[in-house]
Amino acid sequence: MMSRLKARVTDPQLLRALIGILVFVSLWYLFTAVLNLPRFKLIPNPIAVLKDWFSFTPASGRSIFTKVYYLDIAYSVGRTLAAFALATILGVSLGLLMGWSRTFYDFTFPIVELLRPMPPLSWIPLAILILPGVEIAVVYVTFIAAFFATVLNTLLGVFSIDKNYFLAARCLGSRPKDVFMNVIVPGSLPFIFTGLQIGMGISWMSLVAGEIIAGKQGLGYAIYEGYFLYQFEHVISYMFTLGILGYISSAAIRAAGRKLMAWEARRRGA
Amino acid sequence: MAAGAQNNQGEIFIKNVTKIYDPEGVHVVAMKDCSFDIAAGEFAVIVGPSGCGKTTLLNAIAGFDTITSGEIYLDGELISSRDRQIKPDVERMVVFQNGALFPWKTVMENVIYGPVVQKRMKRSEAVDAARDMLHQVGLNGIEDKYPEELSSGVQRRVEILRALINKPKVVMLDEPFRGLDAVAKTVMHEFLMDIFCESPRTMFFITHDLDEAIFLGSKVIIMTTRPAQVKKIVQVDLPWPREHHLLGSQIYLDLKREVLEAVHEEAKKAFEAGEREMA
Amino acid sequence: MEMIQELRLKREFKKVFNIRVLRGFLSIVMFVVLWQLVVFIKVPYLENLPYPKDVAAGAADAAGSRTYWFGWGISLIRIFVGFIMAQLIGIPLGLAMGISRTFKDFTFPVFEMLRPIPPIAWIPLAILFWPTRELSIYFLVFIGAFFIIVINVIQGVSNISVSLKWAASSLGARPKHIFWRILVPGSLPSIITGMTVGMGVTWNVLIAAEMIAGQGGLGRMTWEAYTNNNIPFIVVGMVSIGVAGYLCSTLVRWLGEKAMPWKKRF
Amino acid sequence: MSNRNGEGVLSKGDFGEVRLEGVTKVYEKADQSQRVLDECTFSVERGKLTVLMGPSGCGKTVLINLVAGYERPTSGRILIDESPVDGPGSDRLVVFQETALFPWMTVYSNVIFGCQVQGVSRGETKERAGHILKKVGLYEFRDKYPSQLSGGMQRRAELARAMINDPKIMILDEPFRGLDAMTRQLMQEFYVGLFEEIGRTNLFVTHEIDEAIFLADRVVILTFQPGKVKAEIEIDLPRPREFHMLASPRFMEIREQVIDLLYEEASKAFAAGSKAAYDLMGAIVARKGACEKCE
Repeated sequence: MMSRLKARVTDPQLLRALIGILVFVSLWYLFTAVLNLPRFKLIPNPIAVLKDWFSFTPASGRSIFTKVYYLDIAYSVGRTLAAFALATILGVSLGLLMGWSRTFYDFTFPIVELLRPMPPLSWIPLAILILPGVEIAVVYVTFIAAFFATVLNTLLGVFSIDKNYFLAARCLGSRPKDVFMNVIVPGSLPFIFTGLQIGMGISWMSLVAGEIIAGKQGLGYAIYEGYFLYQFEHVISYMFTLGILGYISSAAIRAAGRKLMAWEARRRGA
Repeated sequence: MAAGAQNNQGEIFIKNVTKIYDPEGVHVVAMKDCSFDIAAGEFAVIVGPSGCGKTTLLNAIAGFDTITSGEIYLDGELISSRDRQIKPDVERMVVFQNGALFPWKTVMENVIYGPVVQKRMKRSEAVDAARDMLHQVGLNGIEDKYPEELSSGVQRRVEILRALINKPKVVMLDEPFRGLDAVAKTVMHEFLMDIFCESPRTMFFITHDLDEAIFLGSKVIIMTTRPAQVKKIVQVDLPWPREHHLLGSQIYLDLKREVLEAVHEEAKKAFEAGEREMA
Repeated sequence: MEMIQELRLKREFKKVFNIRVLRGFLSIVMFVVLWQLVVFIKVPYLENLPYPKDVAAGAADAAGSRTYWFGWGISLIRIFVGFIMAQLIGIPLGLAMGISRTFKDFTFPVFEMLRPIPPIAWIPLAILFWPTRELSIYFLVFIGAFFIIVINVIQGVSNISVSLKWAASSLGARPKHIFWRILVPGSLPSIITGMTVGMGVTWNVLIAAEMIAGQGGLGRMTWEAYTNNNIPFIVVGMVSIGVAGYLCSTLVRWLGEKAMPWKKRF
Repeated sequence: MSNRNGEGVLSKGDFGEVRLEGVTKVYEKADQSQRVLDECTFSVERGKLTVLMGPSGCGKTVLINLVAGYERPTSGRILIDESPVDGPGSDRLVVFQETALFPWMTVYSNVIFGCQVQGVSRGETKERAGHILKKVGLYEFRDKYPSQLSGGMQRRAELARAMINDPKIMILDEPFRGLDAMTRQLMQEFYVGLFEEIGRTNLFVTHEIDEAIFLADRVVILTFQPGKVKAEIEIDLPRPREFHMLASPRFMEIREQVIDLLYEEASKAFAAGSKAAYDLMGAIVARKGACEKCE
């Protein structure tokens, strides 16, 4: 145990990573605070960002010790979760149905293909206009982003299942519903999780855009507000906050995937 | 179902079967006027060059695909013809070439899948039956493992057990031991031999390995290259249960030479045809 | 022989009356009918949608106006500048990170630190930093494609089987041969995948950037239609963006096919 | 580089000899070390085809990598014509398990790759390539990409790519793996014919018993972890080899002998708890039963 820890600490990779990050931060500091290069004048330096981020009395009013910071996070996370949950439930079931039934596929796939190339963000104006309330419009845009990725990957997942599993299941006396539960659902799980992973990434991006354009609260909105109020420190600290949240949510999906797909994890372990 | 009754079941007649594949307008005559019979409880081994339509027959008997003309009967019942495609069913069980154990189910869940999904046994009964079977062949202790944690030899044996627990009339095996090394193959042969001798049932076994074919089969059916027909049927009159020292005997060597020559001729033809097709 | 004849007839029949094409056609007709119906019977919220025929009229209007096509031009130029810059910088960077373990150790952590930040969150900073709005939009488009291409190139390089490199070196290849004739073509499939995915994200970013900060472009036009309450034109704008994005992705895929003739079987 | 007699481009007689002297390979992983090869000593004779066999995990592939020069032995020496191996070189060519044709080059570009990177003149390259492609029967397929060829053709293209460099030693790591049994048999016949025609020192790894005996002048059997030389068997079947020999009494006799040796190693693998354990345990039980019945 100790030796492993020691190996970790003396690992050149970790050292190099630290050096890499240090160089990046130093350059940032050098350009903004020391050299004051022309285009960098307005960009806050890393120390100012950190100070503001971890201050008890931030100039911008938003730091890890203020309630409003967590309120912003809560708004954004709440919207993303709601949209993502909806996209997962609808997207996975639609994808599975499309993969299961040829007829259903023939009828629905053209419509999916018709709507899919439209970037989720191009829905914003229409969503604000016709949906009741801005809140629902933002959630809708976030939902659309994850939805198509999920449908498509689920469908791919069903198509990726080895034909022999279907034949074997029928040989063993399965009815269609048994095939669905015992072959289609577990067989497409790996792809479904890839889809969720991708969908989550696009969701966050669309959420930020939605909040900037139409939102009233949330991280994206606060970033844009910071820009107008000349509080550039919290623009940057919020960007990193978004990065961290994005990272955590995709890690959570990975963890859930491992949990649900024990057979995959064990294979890798073996 | 009594063991005695089984022995009289699983008789297959294949009559003038022709199969034409017709993808995108290039018709391929995979099989033409192919006829042979397999008696109940017989271990029939089919050998022949790749793409000679062995799998065509398997698909037709299993009910996965249709044939273009001809008839196939199982115990006097027409199961496949131009207008008839029987549904896949537990009485005609298939063990697939690359293995089709469900990777997302443990060994136990895989083996009991058939009886439970057919509602033929209660879950607990099926578990007991499966445990007995695994125990009998020395595979206890792996019930809770996933297939991909096991060596491919064990996977194949589990898959054969998953088929047998349903007590099918016919077991069809499509090159089940492909890719195993020599040692593992020998084990599989012993395993299959034990199972077959204990309760003989009709076997439809496709392979490329001639030693395997002669060692296991009560008759070896050699197919021609496309369009496939029966080239030769070699009766293997070696005593049951077969044992390994047979492999050196003169009668075995004579059989092997006979099969080898017939197969080699067809393999060469198939090879040359393949090269021509690709050019 | 007659059997073959019969099969051929069956196939011809299928070609003309292909049930699957028919169903596809039907589903799109149904979609339009449903749309019409939803507006007609005033389903709550959806009643604000324009009728399909209004959208068609809007589209006809747009097709005749110069500003509309001008918008296409502006958006396409923005996409191409940002996208191509991302490839020019991202591909060499990815190759370097894929080939040199040391270089990757130093740079990858910084890269991973910035990658999860949604491209759109860069908008304020981009406007601050770049002297013109146009440049900051190029930059955002660039960010949208950059991280994806780098990740894909790294993966592409690491997916090349070691036996190919060994085979080359045992045939006498020196490092420059291995680089140009093994590593570059070997990572091409992943590069194309990265470009395809990046193209999708890029359009998404561009639309947001144009709505928030842009002058002109399809995204801006759609947004202005919203501020003018010209609902049919919002839909026209959305469809135009969809078509433009689709064309760009098709172009990338076509380039991929041209660049990788070995991927085509027969 | 090549003496141009009637054969054209493939040299005759200038074959190498490989000698392994006490070759040991130990992998150090974190805090444990794994001994893969232990004091391996044998030689691959000049102009002969030596087959290396052993259970999975006996270090066959590692041994190949050492001889090819991709890795270095922990101790011991590998000599080629009395000079020690020092990195990969074009005097030895490796044909890999799964095909290592460059998928992005046509058959022709693949075959001439070695000549190109070594700076062989264009005219000579073209002549050699034409000759070799005809020899392996792929001349008409030279403008196809590997993915457009059948498995057997891919293996022949790979052999051609290796042979154009006129190596002193050919190293083949299960080159016919993954082909179906029929094609495999035909490829073995093709290769044995080629070998009997043009000679060359061959180190051939396989785990197919029939393939080993059919091709080899000598079979070297390695033990299970760590790999040591367990036995060397001279194969005295006459050359040229023909497929009929697969059914000859002598062939079956050698086959039994090899299987017996492999079983012993299999049982050790079982004791070591290898993943293939269940197969091997079954093997031992089956074997014992069979022997008891014989007696």
